[in-house]
Amino acid sequence: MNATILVRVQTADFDVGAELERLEALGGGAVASFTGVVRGGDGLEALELEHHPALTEAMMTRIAQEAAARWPLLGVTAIHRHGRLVPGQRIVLAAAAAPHRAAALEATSFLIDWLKTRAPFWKKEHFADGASRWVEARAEDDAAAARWDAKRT
Amino acid sequence: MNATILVRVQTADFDVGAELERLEALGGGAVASFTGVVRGGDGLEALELEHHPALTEAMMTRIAQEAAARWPLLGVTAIHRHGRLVPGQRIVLAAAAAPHRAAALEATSFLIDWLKTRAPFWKKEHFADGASRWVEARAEDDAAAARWDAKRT
Amino acid sequence: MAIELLYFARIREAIGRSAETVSPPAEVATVAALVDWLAARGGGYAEAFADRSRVRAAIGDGFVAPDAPIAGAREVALFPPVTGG
Amino acid sequence: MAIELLYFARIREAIGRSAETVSPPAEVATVAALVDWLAARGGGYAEAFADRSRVRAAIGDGFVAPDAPIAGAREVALFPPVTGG
Repeated sequence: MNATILVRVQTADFDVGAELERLEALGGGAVASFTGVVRGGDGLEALELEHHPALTEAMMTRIAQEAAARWPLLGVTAIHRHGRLVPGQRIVLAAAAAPHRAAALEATSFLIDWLKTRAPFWKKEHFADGASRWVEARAEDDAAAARWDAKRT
Repeated sequence: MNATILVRVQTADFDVGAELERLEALGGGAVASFTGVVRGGDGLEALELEHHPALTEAMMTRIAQEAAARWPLLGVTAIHRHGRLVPGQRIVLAAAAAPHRAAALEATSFLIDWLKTRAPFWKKEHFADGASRWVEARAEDDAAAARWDAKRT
Repeated sequence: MAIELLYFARIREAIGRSAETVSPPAEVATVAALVDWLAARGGGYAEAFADRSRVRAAIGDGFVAPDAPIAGAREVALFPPVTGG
Repeated sequence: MAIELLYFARIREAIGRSAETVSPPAEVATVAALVDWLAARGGGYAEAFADRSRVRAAIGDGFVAPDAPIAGAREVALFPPVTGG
Protein backbone atom coordinates (compact mmCIF):
# COMPACT_ATOMS: atom_id res chain seq x y z
CA MET A 1 0.00 0.00 0.00
CA ASN A 2 1.46 3.35 -1.01
CA ALA A 3 0.62 5.97 1.58
CA THR A 4 0.17 9.62 0.65
CA ILE A 5 2.36 11.49 3.11
CA LEU A 6 1.76 15.12 3.98
CA VAL A 7 4.12 16.90 6.38
CA ARG A 8 4.01 20.59 7.19
CA VAL A 9 5.85 22.86 9.61
CA GLN A 10 4.32 26.29 9.83
CA THR A 11 3.49 29.24 12.05
CA ALA A 12 -0.07 29.47 10.70
CA ASP A 13 -3.04 27.56 12.06
CA PHE A 14 -4.35 24.54 10.15
CA ASP A 15 -7.87 23.45 9.25
CA VAL A 16 -8.49 20.07 10.90
CA GLY A 17 -11.72 19.45 8.97
CA ALA A 18 -10.05 20.10 5.63
CA GLU A 19 -7.04 17.93 6.48
CA LEU A 20 -9.24 15.02 7.56
CA GLU A 21 -11.42 15.41 4.48
CA ARG A 22 -8.29 15.01 2.35
CA LEU A 23 -7.58 11.73 4.16
CA GLU A 24 -11.20 10.57 3.85
CA ALA A 25 -10.98 11.13 0.10
CA LEU A 26 -8.26 8.47 -0.17
CA GLY A 27 -11.02 5.87 0.04
CA GLY A 28 -9.80 3.82 3.00
CA GLY A 29 -12.96 4.13 5.05
CA ALA A 30 -11.17 4.80 8.34
CA VAL A 31 -9.58 8.09 9.40
CA ALA A 32 -8.16 8.78 12.85
CA SER A 33 -6.69 11.99 14.19
CA PHE A 34 -5.02 13.57 17.16
CA THR A 35 -4.99 17.33 17.71
CA GLY A 36 -2.83 18.94 20.37
CA VAL A 37 -3.99 22.30 21.73
CA VAL A 38 -2.19 24.74 24.06
CA ARG A 39 -3.63 24.13 27.52
CA GLY A 40 -4.09 27.19 29.74
CA GLY A 41 -3.91 27.43 33.52
CA ASP A 42 -1.21 28.33 36.08
CA GLY A 43 -1.08 31.81 34.59
CA LEU A 44 0.24 30.60 31.23
CA GLU A 45 0.10 33.42 28.74
CA ALA A 46 1.75 31.83 25.73
CA LEU A 47 3.88 28.98 24.50
CA GLU A 48 6.83 29.68 22.27
CA LEU A 49 7.79 26.81 20.02
CA GLU A 50 11.34 26.77 18.73
CA HIS A 51 12.41 24.26 16.11
CA HIS A 52 15.41 23.19 14.05
CA PRO A 53 14.37 24.40 10.60
CA ALA A 54 16.84 22.31 8.59
CA LEU A 55 15.92 19.12 10.42
CA THR A 56 12.25 19.32 11.33
CA GLU A 57 10.64 18.40 8.05
CA ALA A 58 13.06 15.55 7.41
CA MET A 59 12.42 14.10 10.87
CA MET A 60 8.65 14.45 10.56
CA THR A 61 8.69 12.86 7.13
CA ARG A 62 10.73 9.97 8.48
CA ILE A 63 8.23 9.47 11.33
CA ALA A 64 5.33 9.50 8.85
CA GLN A 65 7.16 7.01 6.62
CA GLU A 66 7.81 4.76 9.60
CA ALA A 67 4.08 4.75 10.39
CA ALA A 68 3.32 3.84 6.77
CA ALA A 69 5.86 1.02 6.95
CA ARG A 70 4.32 -0.40 10.13
CA TRP A 71 0.62 -0.22 9.26
CA PRO A 72 -1.30 -0.59 5.98
CA LEU A 73 -2.09 3.10 5.54
CA LEU A 74 -3.44 5.09 2.62
CA GLY A 75 -2.42 8.43 4.04
CA VAL A 76 -0.46 10.05 6.84
CA THR A 77 -0.65 13.71 7.81
CA ALA A 78 1.60 15.45 10.32
CA ILE A 79 1.40 19.20 10.84
CA HIS A 80 3.31 21.02 13.56
CA ARG A 81 3.25 24.72 14.29
CA HIS A 82 6.12 26.80 15.66
CA GLY A 83 6.35 30.35 16.97
CA ARG A 84 4.15 31.92 19.64
CA LEU A 85 0.87 30.21 20.54
CA VAL A 86 -1.67 31.16 23.19
CA PRO A 87 -3.95 28.81 25.17
CA GLY A 88 -6.68 27.33 23.01
CA GLN A 89 -4.60 27.41 19.82
CA ARG A 90 -3.77 24.21 17.99
CA ILE A 91 -0.14 23.02 18.05
CA VAL A 92 -0.04 19.72 16.22
CA LEU A 93 -2.13 17.41 14.07
CA ALA A 94 -1.35 13.73 13.54
CA ALA A 95 -3.75 11.76 11.38
CA ALA A 96 -3.92 8.57 9.34
CA ALA A 97 -6.24 6.97 6.80
CA ALA A 98 -6.51 3.20 6.40
CA PRO A 99 -8.84 0.45 5.25
CA HIS A 100 -9.19 -0.67 8.88
CA ARG A 101 -9.87 1.33 12.00
CA ALA A 102 -7.23 -0.36 14.16
CA ALA A 103 -4.48 0.62 11.71
CA ALA A 104 -5.68 4.24 11.52
CA LEU A 105 -5.98 4.57 15.31
CA GLU A 106 -2.72 2.83 16.18
CA ALA A 107 -0.77 4.74 13.54
CA THR A 108 -2.15 8.03 14.89
CA SER A 109 -1.10 7.07 18.39
CA PHE A 110 2.35 6.12 17.11
CA LEU A 111 2.69 9.37 15.16
CA ILE A 112 1.99 11.63 18.11
CA ASP A 113 4.21 9.57 20.45
CA TRP A 114 7.14 9.84 18.05
CA LEU A 115 6.49 13.47 17.15
CA LYS A 116 6.74 14.28 20.86
CA THR A 117 10.07 12.54 21.29
CA ARG A 118 11.77 12.66 17.88
CA ALA A 119 10.76 15.88 16.17
CA PRO A 120 13.09 18.80 16.96
CA PHE A 121 10.70 21.20 18.71
CA TRP A 122 11.16 22.88 22.08
CA LYS A 123 8.45 24.60 24.10
CA LYS A 124 8.99 27.62 26.30
CA GLU A 125 6.22 28.74 28.61
CA HIS A 126 5.61 32.45 29.15
CA PHE A 127 3.55 33.41 32.19
CA ALA A 128 1.38 36.43 32.91
CA ASP A 129 3.78 37.57 35.67
CA GLY A 130 6.62 37.87 33.16
CA ALA A 131 8.35 34.62 34.13
CA SER A 132 9.25 32.06 31.51
CA ARG A 133 10.68 28.55 31.50
CA TRP A 134 11.59 25.81 29.08
CA VAL A 135 9.33 22.79 29.28
CA GLU A 136 11.28 19.74 30.47
CA ALA A 137 11.02 16.51 28.50
CA ARG A 138 8.91 14.01 30.39
CA ALA A 139 9.97 10.45 31.12
CA GLU A 140 6.43 9.28 30.37
CA ASP A 141 6.74 10.63 26.83
CA ASP A 142 9.88 8.56 26.32
CA ALA A 143 8.06 5.54 27.73
CA ALA A 144 5.11 6.14 25.41
CA ALA A 145 7.45 6.37 22.41
CA ALA A 146 9.41 3.31 23.50
CA ARG A 147 6.21 1.19 23.45
CA TRP A 148 6.57 1.20 19.66
CA ASP A 149 10.15 -0.09 19.70
CA ALA A 150 9.07 -3.50 20.93
CA LYS A 151 5.84 -3.80 19.00
CA ARG A 152 5.60 -4.21 15.27
CA THR A 153 2.22 -5.09 13.84
CA MET B 1 -13.98 15.12 35.79
CA ASN B 2 -17.37 15.87 34.29
CA ALA B 3 -17.41 15.05 30.60
CA THR B 4 -19.59 16.94 28.16
CA ILE B 5 -21.37 14.22 26.21
CA LEU B 6 -22.80 14.84 22.77
CA VAL B 7 -24.67 12.03 20.98
CA ARG B 8 -26.50 12.42 17.69
CA VAL B 9 -28.30 10.03 15.34
CA GLN B 10 -29.17 11.63 12.05
CA THR B 11 -29.53 11.18 8.30
CA ALA B 12 -27.62 14.38 7.56
CA ASP B 13 -23.87 14.65 7.21
CA PHE B 14 -21.82 16.15 10.05
CA ASP B 15 -18.98 18.65 10.09
CA VAL B 16 -15.92 16.92 11.55
CA GLY B 17 -13.94 20.16 11.87
CA ALA B 18 -16.75 21.88 13.79
CA GLU B 19 -17.27 18.89 16.08
CA LEU B 20 -13.58 18.65 16.91
CA GLU B 21 -13.39 22.40 17.47
CA ARG B 22 -16.14 22.05 20.05
CA LEU B 23 -14.05 19.42 21.83
CA GLU B 24 -10.87 21.53 21.56
CA ALA B 25 -12.73 24.40 23.23
CA LEU B 26 -13.18 22.32 26.40
CA GLY B 27 -9.57 23.15 27.27
CA GLY B 28 -8.14 19.67 27.69
CA GLY B 29 -5.33 20.07 25.21
CA ALA B 30 -5.81 16.64 23.58
CA VAL B 31 -8.53 15.73 21.09
CA ALA B 32 -8.70 12.42 19.23
CA SER B 33 -11.18 11.31 16.60
CA PHE B 34 -12.23 8.45 14.42
CA THR B 35 -14.28 8.95 11.27
CA GLY B 36 -15.84 6.05 9.40
CA VAL B 37 -16.50 6.53 5.70
CA VAL B 38 -18.38 4.29 3.24
CA ARG B 39 -15.74 2.37 1.32
CA GLY B 40 -16.41 1.72 -2.36
CA GLY B 41 -15.31 -1.20 -4.49
CA ASP B 42 -16.84 -4.54 -5.55
CA GLY B 43 -19.56 -2.63 -7.35
CA LEU B 44 -21.00 -1.16 -4.17
CA GLU B 45 -23.49 1.53 -5.05
CA ALA B 46 -24.83 2.44 -1.62
CA LEU B 47 -25.10 1.39 2.00
CA GLU B 48 -28.45 1.51 3.72
CA LEU B 49 -28.23 1.93 7.47
CA GLU B 50 -31.22 0.76 9.47
CA HIS B 51 -31.43 1.49 13.18
CA HIS B 52 -33.69 1.01 16.20
CA PRO B 53 -34.93 4.57 16.73
CA ALA B 54 -36.17 4.09 20.29
CA LEU B 55 -32.96 2.46 21.43
CA THR B 56 -30.14 4.01 19.46
CA GLU B 57 -29.63 7.24 21.33
CA ALA B 58 -29.88 5.54 24.72
CA MET B 59 -27.28 2.95 23.73
CA MET B 60 -24.93 5.53 22.24
CA THR B 61 -25.26 7.71 25.33
CA ARG B 62 -24.49 4.75 27.54
CA ILE B 63 -21.38 3.95 25.47
CA ALA B 64 -20.24 7.57 25.74
CA GLN B 65 -20.85 7.57 29.51
CA GLU B 66 -18.90 4.34 29.86
CA ALA B 67 -15.95 5.97 28.08
CA ALA B 68 -16.18 8.96 30.43
CA ALA B 69 -16.25 6.58 33.41
CA ARG B 70 -13.13 4.74 32.24
CA TRP B 71 -10.91 7.66 31.22
CA PRO B 72 -10.51 11.20 32.55
CA LEU B 73 -12.31 12.94 29.68
CA LEU B 74 -13.59 16.47 29.24
CA GLY B 75 -15.81 15.62 26.30
CA VAL B 76 -17.14 12.70 24.29
CA THR B 77 -18.84 13.00 20.90
CA ALA B 78 -20.58 10.17 19.06
CA ILE B 79 -22.49 10.84 15.86
CA HIS B 80 -23.95 8.08 13.70
CA ARG B 81 -25.85 8.47 10.46
CA HIS B 82 -28.64 6.24 9.20
CA GLY B 83 -30.44 5.99 5.86
CA ARG B 84 -28.83 5.67 2.45
CA LEU B 85 -25.13 6.51 2.09
CA VAL B 86 -22.91 6.26 -0.98
CA PRO B 87 -19.17 5.52 -1.10
CA GLY B 88 -17.13 8.44 0.20
CA GLN B 89 -19.81 9.64 2.59
CA ARG B 90 -19.18 9.74 6.32
CA ILE B 91 -21.03 7.22 8.51
CA VAL B 92 -19.80 7.74 12.04
CA LEU B 93 -17.72 10.03 14.20
CA ALA B 94 -16.27 9.06 17.56
CA ALA B 95 -14.17 11.65 19.36
CA ALA B 96 -12.89 12.51 22.81
CA ALA B 97 -11.19 15.43 24.55
CA ALA B 98 -8.91 14.94 27.53
CA PRO B 99 -6.02 16.55 29.41
CA HIS B 100 -3.77 13.72 28.18
CA ARG B 101 -3.35 12.23 24.76
CA ALA B 102 -3.44 8.59 25.84
CA ALA B 103 -6.89 9.05 27.42
CA ALA B 104 -8.25 10.81 24.32
CA LEU B 105 -6.86 8.19 21.93
CA GLU B 106 -7.83 5.14 23.97
CA ALA B 107 -11.33 6.47 24.64
CA THR B 108 -11.81 7.09 20.91
CA SER B 109 -10.71 3.55 20.14
CA PHE B 110 -13.07 2.21 22.81
CA LEU B 111 -15.97 4.32 21.50
CA ILE B 112 -15.75 3.04 17.95
CA ASP B 113 -15.24 -0.59 19.07
CA TRP B 114 -18.36 -0.44 21.23
CA LEU B 115 -20.40 1.54 18.70
CA LYS B 116 -19.69 -1.22 16.19
CA THR B 117 -20.89 -3.99 18.49
CA ARG B 118 -23.42 -2.37 20.86
CA ALA B 119 -25.24 0.35 18.95
CA PRO B 120 -28.35 -0.91 17.12
CA PHE B 121 -27.43 -0.22 13.51
CA TRP B 122 -27.53 -2.64 10.60
CA LYS B 123 -25.87 -2.14 7.22
CA LYS B 124 -27.28 -3.38 3.93
CA GLU B 125 -25.12 -3.21 0.84
CA HIS B 126 -26.69 -2.34 -2.51
CA PHE B 127 -24.69 -3.18 -5.62
CA ALA B 128 -24.69 -1.68 -9.09
CA ASP B 129 -26.06 -4.95 -10.55
CA GLY B 130 -29.18 -4.65 -8.39
CA ALA B 131 -28.14 -7.24 -5.82
CA SER B 132 -28.20 -6.41 -2.14
CA ARG B 133 -27.13 -8.12 1.05
CA TRP B 134 -27.03 -7.51 4.77
CA VAL B 135 -23.54 -7.06 6.14
CA GLU B 136 -22.67 -9.88 8.54
CA ALA B 137 -21.28 -9.04 11.96
CA ARG B 138 -17.58 -9.82 12.09
CA ALA B 139 -15.97 -11.90 14.79
CA GLU B 140 -13.02 -9.51 14.80
CA ASP B 141 -15.34 -6.66 15.79
CA ASP B 142 -16.53 -8.67 18.78
CA ALA B 143 -12.91 -9.41 19.65
CA ALA B 144 -12.01 -5.72 19.38
CA ALA B 145 -14.91 -4.78 21.65
CA ALA B 146 -14.08 -7.54 24.12
CA ARG B 147 -10.57 -6.11 24.61
CA TRP B 148 -12.21 -3.44 26.73
CA ASP B 149 -13.97 -5.93 29.01
CA ALA B 150 -10.73 -7.07 30.56
CA LYS B 151 -8.96 -3.74 30.67
CA ARG B 152 -9.94 -0.85 32.87
CA THR B 153 -7.48 2.02 33.09
CA MET C 1 -50.11 -11.18 27.83
CA ALA C 2 -49.77 -8.91 24.79
CA ILE C 3 -46.24 -8.01 23.73
CA GLU C 4 -45.24 -5.60 21.02
CA LEU C 5 -42.49 -7.15 18.89
CA LEU C 6 -40.10 -5.11 16.78
CA TYR C 7 -38.05 -6.70 14.01
CA PHE C 8 -35.00 -5.23 12.35
CA ALA C 9 -32.76 -5.81 9.34
CA ARG C 10 -32.56 -9.39 8.00
CA ILE C 11 -35.11 -10.62 10.55
CA ARG C 12 -37.56 -7.87 9.63
CA GLU C 13 -37.21 -8.75 5.94
CA ALA C 14 -37.63 -12.50 6.48
CA ILE C 15 -40.79 -12.00 8.55
CA GLY C 16 -42.07 -9.34 6.19
CA ARG C 17 -43.07 -6.80 8.77
CA SER C 18 -41.34 -4.46 11.22
CA ALA C 19 -43.69 -4.84 14.17
CA GLU C 20 -46.59 -6.89 15.47
CA THR C 21 -48.41 -7.58 18.70
CA VAL C 22 -48.38 -11.17 19.95
CA SER C 23 -49.84 -12.99 22.96
CA PRO C 24 -47.65 -16.00 23.69
CA PRO C 25 -48.84 -18.61 26.22
CA ALA C 26 -47.70 -18.30 29.82
CA GLU C 27 -45.00 -20.98 29.49
CA VAL C 28 -43.12 -18.77 27.01
CA ALA C 29 -41.14 -17.05 29.74
CA THR C 30 -37.82 -16.00 28.20
CA VAL C 31 -36.52 -14.34 25.06
CA ALA C 32 -35.20 -17.72 23.85
CA ALA C 33 -38.61 -19.34 24.40
CA LEU C 34 -40.28 -16.46 22.59
CA VAL C 35 -37.98 -16.96 19.61
CA ASP C 36 -38.70 -20.72 19.62
CA TRP C 37 -42.41 -20.02 19.76
CA LEU C 38 -42.20 -17.59 16.85
CA ALA C 39 -39.96 -19.92 14.77
CA ALA C 40 -42.54 -22.69 15.20
CA ARG C 41 -44.90 -20.62 13.06
CA GLY C 42 -42.77 -21.69 10.10
CA GLY C 43 -42.38 -19.71 6.86
CA GLY C 44 -40.61 -16.37 7.24
CA TYR C 45 -40.46 -16.82 11.00
CA ALA C 46 -38.61 -20.13 10.70
CA GLU C 47 -36.25 -18.51 8.20
CA ALA C 48 -35.71 -15.40 10.35
CA PHE C 49 -34.74 -17.45 13.40
CA ALA C 50 -33.13 -20.47 11.68
CA ASP C 51 -29.72 -19.64 13.17
CA ARG C 52 -30.37 -18.80 16.83
CA SER C 53 -26.74 -17.73 17.25
CA ARG C 54 -27.52 -14.80 14.97
CA VAL C 55 -30.47 -13.48 16.93
CA ARG C 56 -30.15 -10.64 19.44
CA ALA C 57 -32.80 -8.99 21.58
CA ALA C 58 -33.50 -5.77 23.42
CA ILE C 59 -36.07 -5.06 26.10
CA GLY C 60 -36.65 -1.51 27.23
CA ASP C 61 -33.50 0.49 26.55
CA GLY C 62 -30.91 -2.27 26.67
CA PHE C 63 -29.75 -5.48 24.99
CA VAL C 64 -30.70 -8.65 26.89
CA ALA C 65 -29.46 -12.26 26.92
CA PRO C 66 -31.57 -15.19 25.57
CA ASP C 67 -32.44 -16.26 29.10
CA ALA C 68 -33.86 -12.83 30.01
CA PRO C 69 -37.47 -13.07 31.26
CA ILE C 70 -40.10 -11.40 29.12
CA ALA C 71 -42.68 -11.10 31.91
CA GLY C 72 -43.78 -7.50 32.17
CA ALA C 73 -42.06 -6.46 28.94
CA ARG C 74 -44.30 -4.34 26.77
CA GLU C 75 -41.89 -4.34 23.87
CA VAL C 76 -39.27 -6.83 22.72
CA ALA C 77 -36.98 -6.08 19.78
CA LEU C 78 -35.46 -8.99 17.82
CA PHE C 79 -32.61 -8.43 15.39
CA PRO C 80 -29.34 -9.81 13.98
CA PRO C 81 -25.98 -8.87 15.51
CA VAL C 82 -25.42 -5.17 14.90
CA THR C 83 -23.14 -3.94 12.09
CA GLY C 84 -22.97 -0.18 12.50
CA GLY C 85 -19.90 2.01 12.90
CA MET D 1 38.68 21.13 11.13
CA ALA D 2 35.97 23.82 11.17
CA ILE D 3 32.53 22.73 12.32
CA GLU D 4 29.39 24.81 12.31
CA LEU D 5 27.57 24.39 15.63
CA LEU D 6 23.86 25.09 16.05
CA TYR D 7 22.34 25.57 19.50
CA PHE D 8 18.67 25.36 20.39
CA ALA D 9 16.32 26.18 23.25
CA ARG D 10 17.83 26.20 26.77
CA ILE D 11 21.31 25.47 25.40
CA ARG D 12 21.09 28.32 22.91
CA GLU D 13 20.02 30.70 25.67
CA ALA D 14 22.74 29.62 28.10
CA ILE D 15 25.47 30.05 25.46
CA GLY D 16 23.93 33.27 24.22
CA ARG D 17 24.04 32.52 20.52
CA SER D 18 22.32 30.21 18.08
CA ALA D 19 25.30 29.28 15.92
CA GLU D 20 29.07 29.52 15.76
CA THR D 21 31.98 27.96 13.90
CA VAL D 22 34.55 26.12 15.99
CA SER D 23 37.77 24.24 15.23
CA PRO D 24 38.27 21.64 17.94
CA PRO D 25 41.60 19.78 18.17
CA ALA D 26 41.88 16.42 16.41
CA GLU D 27 41.47 14.40 19.62
CA VAL D 28 37.92 15.73 19.94
CA ALA D 29 36.46 12.87 17.88
CA THR D 30 32.91 12.33 19.11
CA VAL D 31 29.85 14.36 20.00
CA ALA D 32 30.47 13.66 23.69
CA ALA D 33 34.07 14.87 23.40
CA LEU D 34 32.89 17.97 21.56
CA VAL D 35 30.45 18.73 24.38
CA ASP D 36 33.21 18.23 26.97
CA TRP D 37 35.50 20.51 25.02
CA LEU D 38 32.83 23.22 24.79
CA ALA D 39 31.84 22.87 28.47
CA ALA D 40 35.49 23.39 29.43
CA ARG D 41 35.17 26.96 28.14
CA GLY D 42 33.20 27.68 31.32
CA GLY D 43 30.56 30.39 31.67
CA GLY D 44 27.46 29.88 29.56
CA TYR D 45 29.01 26.80 27.95
CA ALA D 46 29.53 25.10 31.30
CA GLU D 47 25.97 25.99 32.26
CA ALA D 48 24.53 24.79 28.94
CA PHE D 49 26.17 21.40 29.24
CA ALA D 50 26.18 20.99 33.04
CA ASP D 51 23.82 18.03 32.86
CA ARG D 52 25.11 15.82 30.03
CA SER D 53 22.02 13.60 30.32
CA ARG D 54 20.01 16.52 29.00
CA VAL D 55 22.05 17.12 25.88
CA ARG D 56 21.05 15.72 22.50
CA ALA D 57 22.74 16.09 19.12
CA ALA D 58 21.99 15.91 15.43
CA ILE D 59 24.37 15.58 12.50
CA GLY D 60 23.04 15.94 8.99
CA ASP D 61 19.37 15.07 8.96
CA GLY D 62 19.24 12.74 11.98
CA PHE D 63 19.73 12.55 15.73
CA VAL D 64 22.98 10.90 16.81
CA ALA D 65 24.24 9.24 20.00
CA PRO D 66 26.99 10.80 22.18
CA ASP D 67 29.58 8.39 20.81
CA ALA D 68 28.87 9.38 17.20
CA PRO D 69 32.05 10.51 15.39
CA ILE D 70 32.15 14.13 14.27
CA ALA D 71 34.82 13.60 11.63
CA GLY D 72 33.53 14.94 8.33
CA ALA D 73 30.51 16.64 9.89
CA ARG D 74 30.06 20.15 8.61
CA GLU D 75 27.30 20.94 11.06
CA VAL D 76 26.48 19.63 14.52
CA ALA D 77 23.32 20.69 16.35
CA LEU D 78 23.25 20.55 20.16
CA PHE D 79 19.99 20.84 22.07
CA PRO D 80 17.97 19.61 25.08
CA PRO D 81 15.55 16.66 24.75
CA VAL D 82 12.72 17.72 22.47
CA THR D 83 9.35 18.80 23.87
CA GLY D 84 7.11 19.32 20.87
CA GLY D 85 3.79 17.76 20.08
